[in-house]
Amino acid sequence: MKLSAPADVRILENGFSVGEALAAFNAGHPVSGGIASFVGKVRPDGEVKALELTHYAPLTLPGMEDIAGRALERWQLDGILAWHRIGTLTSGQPIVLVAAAARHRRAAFDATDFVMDHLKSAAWFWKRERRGSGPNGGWHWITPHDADYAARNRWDSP
Amino acid sequence: MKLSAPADVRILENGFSVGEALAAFNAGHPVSGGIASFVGKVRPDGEVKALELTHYAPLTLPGMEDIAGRALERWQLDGILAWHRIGTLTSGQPIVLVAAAARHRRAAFDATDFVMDHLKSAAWFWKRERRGSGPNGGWHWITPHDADYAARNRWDSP
Amino acid sequence: MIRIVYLGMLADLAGRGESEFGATTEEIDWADLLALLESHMNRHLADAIRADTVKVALNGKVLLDREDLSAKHGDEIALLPPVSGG
Amino acid sequence: MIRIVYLGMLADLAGRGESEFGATTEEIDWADLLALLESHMNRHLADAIRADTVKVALNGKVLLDREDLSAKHGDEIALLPPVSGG
Repeated sequence: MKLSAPADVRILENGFSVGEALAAFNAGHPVSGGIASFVGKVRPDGEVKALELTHYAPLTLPGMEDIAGRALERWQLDGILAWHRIGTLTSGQPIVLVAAAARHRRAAFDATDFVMDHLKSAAWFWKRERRGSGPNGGWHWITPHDADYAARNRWDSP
Repeated sequence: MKLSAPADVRILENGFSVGEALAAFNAGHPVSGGIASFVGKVRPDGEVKALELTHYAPLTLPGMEDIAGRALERWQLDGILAWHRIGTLTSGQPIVLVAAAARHRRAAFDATDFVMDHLKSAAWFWKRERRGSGPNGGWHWITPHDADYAARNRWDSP
Repeated sequence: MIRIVYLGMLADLAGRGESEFGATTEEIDWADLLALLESHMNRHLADAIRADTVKVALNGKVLLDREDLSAKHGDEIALLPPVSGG
Repeated sequence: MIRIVYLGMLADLAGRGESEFGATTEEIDWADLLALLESHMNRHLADAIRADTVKVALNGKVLLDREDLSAKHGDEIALLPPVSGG
């Protein structure tokens, strides 16, 4: 698998292999002392049958690239990866994968954390979940919690 | 690859595949909302020809298990992985791999960070590097920096 | 024609992902847009869009202040409720 | 016999990874150990071991206070300088 450098940013319409992506990122950064990563998956929930993610093409990929670019500016990174699913997902499937390679561990950790916080509440995705089944079933929109906004805002403090 | 649950702690005498390990950890935790990971590798350095890690068998694995156990007590985790190499390593090879699976992202991140901080300066490993070559070459012992101790100590604050 | 794209829950309220309107005047501003949606779509949609949390993009650029909207024939307006990714 | 294991840089100073000594008395304490190393090994090693940062394990248990050391025939003492993993 060939990744773009220094940032590999993707919106994916289909499922992907976390192991394969991380193996490629790891192999692509042999000189980096540390690689941090995070994968977010659909949690199983008796009530929730599916999760649907939509985006707005003219904004979403440029917005993700901007987030990755800000991470590259803010920390000394060898590379960063930010992948996000769209479409309909079911329990256990990966929604988001972020990885950062750096000389120093703290930079790799913080950059991953930063990108996740921004994808969560400052990237152009909309998420809804299908709860229940049959005539009682329905779609419910998910909005970030206050804690998600707070998590993002902590990066703005000096 | 079969991993132990909830903690898979290993001291490895030979190289290992980061991608394969993370793929197995990911597959082993389908119900976890988030998986954070960190891999530390030997950084290439013109001067450094090799890195050697030694341990003391009666203490090292029990010590790593204790660190993993403290992480499991401190955060709500579905599982944790902590692998550490011993022996002689060369540039680009993985030294350490830590991963944590949790319902919530913050717990996965913090547990990974915690375990790394403790492996760095509170686990029974000794590291030296071979610098230079020929008659001018020699082994040099590496000790943690003050920053490494400070990083570990922040987990003790209330 | 001006294309209006409804994202997230706004698409539910609109009952569709996008609409096209012939611009009745040279340009339409924010007040014109709300009036247009209220008359041609529905009040629930127009009310939801009034919420401060809804942002507006014109031709793929988010407006710093949506009240500065000025759209003409051929433009695309996107109505963006609070996001949630990750 | 008492086995003494030298870890990290202490193995360099000792010129080996471990030594075995016949216990001259019933038990040996911390002062006995230092004297033993100074007479049978070398002063550099004994000095290095005096550093506060060197910890001591007896039969695989790290002593909270190394001055509490009390080792007898069949025991294993490990001398542990500051660690560095990761």
